[in-house]
Amino acid sequence: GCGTSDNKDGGGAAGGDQGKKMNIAMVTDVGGIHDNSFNQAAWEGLTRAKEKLGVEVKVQESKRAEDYTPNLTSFVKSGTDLTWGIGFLMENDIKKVATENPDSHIGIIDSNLGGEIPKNVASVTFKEEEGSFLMGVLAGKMTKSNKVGFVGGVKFALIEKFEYGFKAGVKSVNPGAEVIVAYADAFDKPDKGSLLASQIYQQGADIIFHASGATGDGVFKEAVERGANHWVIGVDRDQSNLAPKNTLSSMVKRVDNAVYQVTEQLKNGKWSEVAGKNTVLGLKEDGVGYAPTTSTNTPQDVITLMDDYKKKIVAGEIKVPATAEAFNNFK
Amino acid sequence: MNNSTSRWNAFLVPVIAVVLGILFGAVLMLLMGYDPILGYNLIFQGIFGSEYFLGETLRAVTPLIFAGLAVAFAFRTGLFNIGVEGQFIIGQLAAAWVGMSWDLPPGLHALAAVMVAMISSGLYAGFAGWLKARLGVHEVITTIMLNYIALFSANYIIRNFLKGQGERTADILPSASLTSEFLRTMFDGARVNWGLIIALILALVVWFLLWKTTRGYELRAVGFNPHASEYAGMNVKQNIILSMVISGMLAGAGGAADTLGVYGYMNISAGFTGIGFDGIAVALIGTNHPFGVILGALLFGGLSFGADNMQRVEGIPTESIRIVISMIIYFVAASAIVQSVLGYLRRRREVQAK
Amino acid sequence: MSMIDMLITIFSGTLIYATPLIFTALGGVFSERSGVVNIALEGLMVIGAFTAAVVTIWTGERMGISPALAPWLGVLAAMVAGMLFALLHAFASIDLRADQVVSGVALNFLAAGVAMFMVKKLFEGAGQTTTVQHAFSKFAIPGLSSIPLIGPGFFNVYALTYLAIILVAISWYVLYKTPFGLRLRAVGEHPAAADTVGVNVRRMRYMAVIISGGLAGIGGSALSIAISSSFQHATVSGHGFMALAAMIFGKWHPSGALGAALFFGFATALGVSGQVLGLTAYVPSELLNALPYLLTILALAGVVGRAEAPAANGKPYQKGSR
Amino acid sequence: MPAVVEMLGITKRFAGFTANDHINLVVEKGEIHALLGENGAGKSTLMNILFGLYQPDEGQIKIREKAVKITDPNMANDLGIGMVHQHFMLVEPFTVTENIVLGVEPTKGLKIDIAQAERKVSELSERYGLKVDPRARIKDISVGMQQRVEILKTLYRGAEILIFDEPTAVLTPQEIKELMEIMQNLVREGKTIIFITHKLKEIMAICDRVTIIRRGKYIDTVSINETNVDDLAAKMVGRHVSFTVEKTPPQPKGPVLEIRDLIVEGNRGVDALRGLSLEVKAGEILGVAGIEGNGQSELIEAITGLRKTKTGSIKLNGSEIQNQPPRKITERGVGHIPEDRHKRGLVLDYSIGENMVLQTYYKSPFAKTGVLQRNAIFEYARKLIKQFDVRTPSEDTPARALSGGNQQKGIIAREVDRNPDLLIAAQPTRGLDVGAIEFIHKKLVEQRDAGKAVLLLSLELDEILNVSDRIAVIYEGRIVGIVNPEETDHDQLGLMMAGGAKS
Ligand SMILES: Nc1ncnc2c1ncn2[C@@H]1O[C@H](COP(=O)(O)OP(=O)(O)OP(=O)(O)O)[C@@H](O)[C@H]1O
Ligand SMILES: Nc1ncnc2c1ncn2[C@@H]1O[C@H](COP(=O)(O)OP(=O)(O)OP(=O)(O)O)[C@@H](O)[C@H]1O
Ligand SMILES: [Mg+2]
Ligand SMILES: [Mg+2]
Repeated sequence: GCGTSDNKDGGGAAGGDQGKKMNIAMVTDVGGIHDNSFNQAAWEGLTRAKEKLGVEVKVQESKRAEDYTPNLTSFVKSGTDLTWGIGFLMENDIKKVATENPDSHIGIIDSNLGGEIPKNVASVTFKEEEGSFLMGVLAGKMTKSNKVGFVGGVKFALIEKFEYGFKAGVKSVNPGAEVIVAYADAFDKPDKGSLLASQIYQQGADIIFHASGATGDGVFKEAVERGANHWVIGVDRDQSNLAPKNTLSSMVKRVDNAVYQVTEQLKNGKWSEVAGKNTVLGLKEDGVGYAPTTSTNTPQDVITLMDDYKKKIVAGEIKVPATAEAFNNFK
Repeated sequence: MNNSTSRWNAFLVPVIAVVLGILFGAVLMLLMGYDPILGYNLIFQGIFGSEYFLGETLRAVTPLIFAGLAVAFAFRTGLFNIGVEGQFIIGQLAAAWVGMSWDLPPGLHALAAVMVAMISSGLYAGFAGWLKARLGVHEVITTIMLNYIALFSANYIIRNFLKGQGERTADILPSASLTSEFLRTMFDGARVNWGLIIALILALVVWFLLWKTTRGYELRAVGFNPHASEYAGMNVKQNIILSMVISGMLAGAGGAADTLGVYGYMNISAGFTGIGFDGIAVALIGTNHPFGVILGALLFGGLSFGADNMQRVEGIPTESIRIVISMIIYFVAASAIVQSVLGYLRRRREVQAK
Repeated sequence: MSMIDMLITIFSGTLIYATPLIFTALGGVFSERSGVVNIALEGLMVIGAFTAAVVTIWTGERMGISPALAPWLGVLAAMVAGMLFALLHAFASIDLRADQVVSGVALNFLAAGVAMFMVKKLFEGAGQTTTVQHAFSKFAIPGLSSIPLIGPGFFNVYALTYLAIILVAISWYVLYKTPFGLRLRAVGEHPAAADTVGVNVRRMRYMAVIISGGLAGIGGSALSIAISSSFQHATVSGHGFMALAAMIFGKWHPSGALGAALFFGFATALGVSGQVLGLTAYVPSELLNALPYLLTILALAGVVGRAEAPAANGKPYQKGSR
Repeated sequence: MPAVVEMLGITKRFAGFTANDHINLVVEKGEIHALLGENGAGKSTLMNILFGLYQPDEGQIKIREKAVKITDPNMANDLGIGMVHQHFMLVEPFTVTENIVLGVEPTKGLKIDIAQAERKVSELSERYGLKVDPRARIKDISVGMQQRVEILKTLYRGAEILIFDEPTAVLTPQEIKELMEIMQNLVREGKTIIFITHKLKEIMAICDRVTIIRRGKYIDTVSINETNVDDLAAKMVGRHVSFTVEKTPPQPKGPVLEIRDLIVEGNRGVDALRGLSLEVKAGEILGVAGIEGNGQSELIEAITGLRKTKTGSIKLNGSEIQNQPPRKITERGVGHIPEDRHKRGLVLDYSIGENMVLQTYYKSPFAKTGVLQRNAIFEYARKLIKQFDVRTPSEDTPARALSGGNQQKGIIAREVDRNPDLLIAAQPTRGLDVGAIEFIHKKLVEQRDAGKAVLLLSLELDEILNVSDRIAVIYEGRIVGIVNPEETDHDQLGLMMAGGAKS
C-alpha cells in the first residue's frame, strides 16, 4: 500500500509510466554515490532491489548539506514511493521533510533521529561498536609488537563508536596492548591517511584499523609500501582488494541489506512494521560483521576466537562500549 | 556618454559569455549522448518548474551573493580574498553562538546575531589585511591558511562548547531565526529566507560604499595606486585592513544567513563547502560589480541547482553543468578582448572628437 | 627508540608530503616568472592526477606493460595532459589578453568537471578510478638509505621525490644560467624591453605556461599514483592552492618554492606526529591538524617578510602599448 | 652624402586616429638628425615604425637606398638600427650585462657565457667612453648610467643607425654633456644618429639637420646653419614662444618654510639628508639645484610627510610639521607637484575629474557626511580643465588616456587651485614641450606673485636659472650655498653642485 500523492508540481520529474512499478529513490550525502562506503553500499542495496523486487530506482547526489532538503523534497513530491536519505548528516532534513509530507515514505541510514521518529519514517542504525570490537579482538590477538593503531576520519560520535568498540576488543584479549589513535579531520585526504599510517607503523604498531572513508585509502597504500607484517583492517565493506596481502579483515556494515530489507517490507505491504521506529542492526542481525576474506590472512584460531566473542555479544554477555565514557567503565 | 557605453559593455560581455557557455554545454551533452534540449529543459524545470524549486534556487543563490560580494569587494580594492570560505565558517559559527545563547526579542536577536557574525568574520579577515599592511605578507597565502584554521577551529569549538544533539550546535532560539513565513508560503515551503533580502541590501550597500562615498573613493584609490593614495593623504595601511574587514563582513553575513535562515544550527563539518571558491567564480562572472554579482549568483546558483533535476530525472551527470559554468567563466575572461577593443575604439573616438 | 623513529618519519613524511607541492610550485614559478599568473595550478594538478591514474591502470593492468614502467608512463601522460590543459590558460592569458585570474579560476572548475566526468565515463559510472595496482612504491637508494637516521629519513621516499628535487636544481639552472631563463624572466619583468631586443614575448610565455602545466601535471600524478593509489574528487583538494602559496612563500624562486613546500610538509608531519605520540591528551587534535597553516602564517609574519612578484606578473602584453 | 634612412609618406593610424600623417624623414649617413615636435606630435610613433615595433599603414622605408619592410625589432637589428627608447627598456633586477646581451646571449654549452659578455661590454664601454659597471644591477645605478646601458645595448648589436628618443629629459646637466660627447664619438666612428628632444639648445649644439613635425604632419626639414631657436619653436608649436620667463622682481615676506638641521634616512639605509637647513619666504621662488641623488627626493618627502625624519625640524608658518601624516601637512597649506606623476601624482584608473579632488574629496562641497557629491566634483573639474587648458575629451576620461603634458597640467591645476601657502614643484616640466613648459612656468610665477612660497626642484639648470628668485644648491644632503640667479651661471652652479666651494 503505497500512497499515490498527486503529482502537481512534478516539474518533469518522472512519475513512472508503467503505473504499477514502485519508485524508490535515494539521496546521497556529500560523499556521493561512489564513496566506496555507505552511499555506495546503499546504492548496491537498491540495485539489488531493482533486480529482485522489480522496482524503479533513482539517485540524487548532494553537493552541499543545504541540498539535502530540496533533494529529498523533490523525490517526495514527485510521488516517489520510498525515499532514502543516506547518512546521519541529513537527520534533521529527513525529520523536516517527513513532517511536511506526512503521506510520504522515507528511510534513513545511520540515525535514529534522536529518538523522535515520525510515523512515515523508517530509520536504521548499526552497532558499529560490535563489529569493531571483533576487529579489536583480532588485532589484540595478532599484534606482535603489542601496539595497534586506529585512524579515524572526523571525530563524530559515529566514528567514535568504531574507536571505542575497537579499543574494547583489544583490551579484552590483550590488556597490555597499546592503541594509538589519530584523526585526520577529513574523510577525503588519502595523503594524510598515508602520513598518519606511516607514523603509526613507525611507532611500532603492526595493525591499523581505519574508519575514515577515502582517507583510509592512504592507510592501505602505506601498508603496501611497508610490505610484510604491516596490516590494515578495512571498514564498511570488504576492502581487501585495496591491499590483498596486507589486509587482515574488514568491519563490514551491511547498509545494502538494510536498504534492501526495508524496501522489501514496503513492497510486501509490511511498511508499518518498520515505520515510525528505529531498526538497530548489530552482530545479532548480521548488520555488522567481518568480511569473508578475513580467512586469507588471519589464522583460523583467531577467527574462532572472534566467533566466540561474537556469541557472547549476541547473547548479551558483553556489552560493547560505544562512547568514551562507556569505554572507561568497560573492563 | 562614455560611462554609459562602458556600462553597456560590462553588461554585454558576460551575456555573450553566458550564451557561448551554454552553447558549449549543448555540444558537450550531444557528445556525451544526451539530448541538450531535454537537458536544458530539465534544468529550466528544476529552477522554474514549481514555486518550491524556484524558492530553493533562491535559497541556493543567497550564499553565493554574499560570497561573490565579498570577493568582488576585495578585488575592487586591489586585494584577492581567497579566504571567503573560512570567513563564511566564522560567520556561521558566531551566528550560531549568538543565536543559541543570547536572549533578545525576536528580530533584534537575529539582527544581533548577524552583526556579531559580521564583526567576527570582519576581524578574522582583517587579520590577513593587517598582516599585509604591516608586514607585507601576501593576502593570498594568509587567506588560504586561514580557511583551514577556521574549519578546524570551528569544529573544535562546536564540539567542545556549543554542542547540541548530533554533530552540530544546539538549535538557535526562534527569536534569532531569519526564516520567513511569508517567503515560505510564497514558495511552497522552500527555505528561501530573509538572508536573500539581506544579501540584496548588502549589494546595494557595497555599490553605494564603493562608488558614492569618500571611503569608497579611498578604498578604490588605494587598490589602484597606493603610492598616489599615500601622497594624497590617505592612510594606505588602514584602508587595506578595512578593505579586508569589509570583505570578511560580507562573507560573515553570508555565514550568518546560512545558519539563521536555512538550518537554525551549524554542523561540524568534514570539509569545505566550496562556497568561498564558488564566490570567486560568481564575482568574476559578475565582473566584480555588486549588481553583476547578483546576476552571476543567480546564474551560477540556478544552473547548479537546476542541474540536480537533470540528474534526478535523466541521470545526466551534474559535472556537465560544472563544465558549462567553467566555460562561461572562461569566456568572460576571453571576452576581455572584445571589451578592450570596444574600449579602445571609444577612447580614440573621444580623442578625435576633441 | 621513539625519538629517532619519530624524526625518521617526520623527515620522510616531510619529503613525501612536499613532493607534489614541489613540482607544482615549481610550475608556478615558471609561469609567473614569465608574467602569467597561474591560479589554475589546482586544476592542472587535477588533470595530472586523473591522467596518471588512468594511464597507469590502462598500461599496467589492461595492456600488461611492466609494473615498473607503467607508473612512469602515467607520469609522462600526466605531464603531457597538464601541458595541453595549460594551453587553454596560455591562449586566454597571452593571445586573448584575458584576466589571468579569471581564466585560472575557470580552468580549475573545468578540470574538476572534466576529470570527474571522464572518471564516470571510463569506470562504469564510479566516482573514483579503481585502485592503481602498479602505483609507485617508496624507493630506498641502496647504501644511502642504510645510513642511520638520515638514511631512512631522507633516502626512503618515492622516486618522484628525488625527481622533484632534481628538477628544482635543473629549474634553477635553466632560469638563472641559460639564455632561455634570462629571456623568460625578462618577459616577466619587462616584456616590452624583451620585445625590443627581439625576444618573442608570446612564445616565451607560451612555453613557460606549458612547462608550468607539465610540472603541475606531474605534481598531480604524485598524488594519485605515489602517495595514494587512485583518483577521486578529493585527490587534489587544495594542494594546488597550497602550491600556489608555496610559490609565493618561496618568493617565486625554485629553491624558495622547495623550501616552502618542505616547510608545509614538515609542519604537517609534525602535527601528525603530535597525534600519534598522544599529544592529543593535552592539545586538541584539531589544533594539531591546523598546525601547518598556523606555522605558515607565523613564519610569514616573523621571518620571511615582503616578497616582490615579477613586475609584469598578471599583465597581458600588447605590442606597442604603454 | 648618401641617405641611410628614408621614410617617405609614412602614415600610421591608431584606431581611426592618425598619429603620423604622410611624414617624410630623410637622414644622411654620419649626421645627427633631430626630430622635433610637441608632446604627442608623433615622434615616438615614427621611430617605433622605423624600429619595427609598429607597421605603417602607408608609406615606404628605405635603408641604405634599399626598400625594406621592417616587421619586428629583430629585423631592425639586422639592418643595423638600434633604438634608445623614451621609456627605458631595461629589466630592473638584471645586471647591466644581462640587459645588454638579452636576446643575443653568448653561450658556453647550455650556459650563458657571462664572463665573455662582461669582457665585451667593458671593451665597448671603454671604446665609446661610456663608463658602465657591467656587473651592477640596473635598479642600483643612476638614470644616466641606465641610459648608457641602453646605448651599449644598441652598440653591442652592431647598430649603425641609432635612434635616441628623448634621451636628455631625465638626465642631469653633467650627464647631458657626457651624452653629447658620446654622440659625437659615435658619429666620428661612422654611426648615424636620430635624436629626439624638446630642448632646442641641444639641437642647436649638436645636430646637423632637424625635421619638424606638428600634430602628426610633416612641417619642414632644415639645416642647423639656417635656423635658430625661435624659428624652431615657432615651427614646432605654430606660434611664437617666449623662452624668458616674464616676471617682476620678487617681494618676499616672512618665512613660510623653515628647515633646521634636518637628518633623514634614504632608501638604502644611509642618511640622505645630513643636517640640511633651508628657508623659503612668502612671495619668492626658491630653486634647489643639484645633481640627482643628493637628497632632493628625500627633502620633498620629508616636508610632505611621506618620509620620517630623524632629527631636526621643519616648520610651516611657524609650527613644526615634521613626522606629521601627509593629510595634516596638506591641510596646513602645502601643495606638491610630485616628480613622478604616474607613481604619486595620479590614480591613472580614476577619471581626470576624480583626480582633481585627490586631496579634497572628503571636504565640502565635494562630500557631504561622507557621501561624494559627484556634481560638485565634476563641475569643479570642468572649471580647472578649462582654466588650465587640460586637453581631455571630458572630465570623465581616465587620467591614463591623457598625454604626459596634459596629465601634468591636471596635477598643477589641482595643486595650485588648492591655494597652498607653500607649493613644492618637483621636476614640473620633465619631458614636456616648450609650449607646455611656458605655461607651467607662468603658473609658478603667478603663485609667487600671489604671495605664496614656491619651492622648485629641478635638474634643469635653465629652468632653475629662469624661474627662481634665489637658488639653493644641494650637495650630499646639505645646502652648500645660496646664490642669486642674476649673479650666477651654469659653470658656477655646476661647480657647486659637484661639491666645489662657493666662489
Ligand atoms: N599605442 C598607441 N595607441 C594609440 N594611440 C597612440 C599609441 N601611441 C601613440 N599614440 C597616439 O599617437 C600620438 C603620437 O604619439 P607619440 O608617442 O608618437 O608622440 P611623441 O611625439 O613621441 O610625443 P612626446 O614628445 O610626448 O614623446 C599620440 O598623441 C597618441 O594619441
Ligand atoms: N594606456 C594608454 N591608453 C590610451 N592612450 C594612451 C595610453 N598610453 C598612452 N596613450 C596615448 O599616447 C599619447 C602619448 O603618450 P606618451 O606617454 O608618449 O605621452 P608623453 O607626453 O610622452 O608623456 P610622458 O611624459 O609620460 O612620456 C598620449 O596622448 C595618450 O593619448
Ligand atoms: Mg615620444
Ligand atoms: Mg614624453
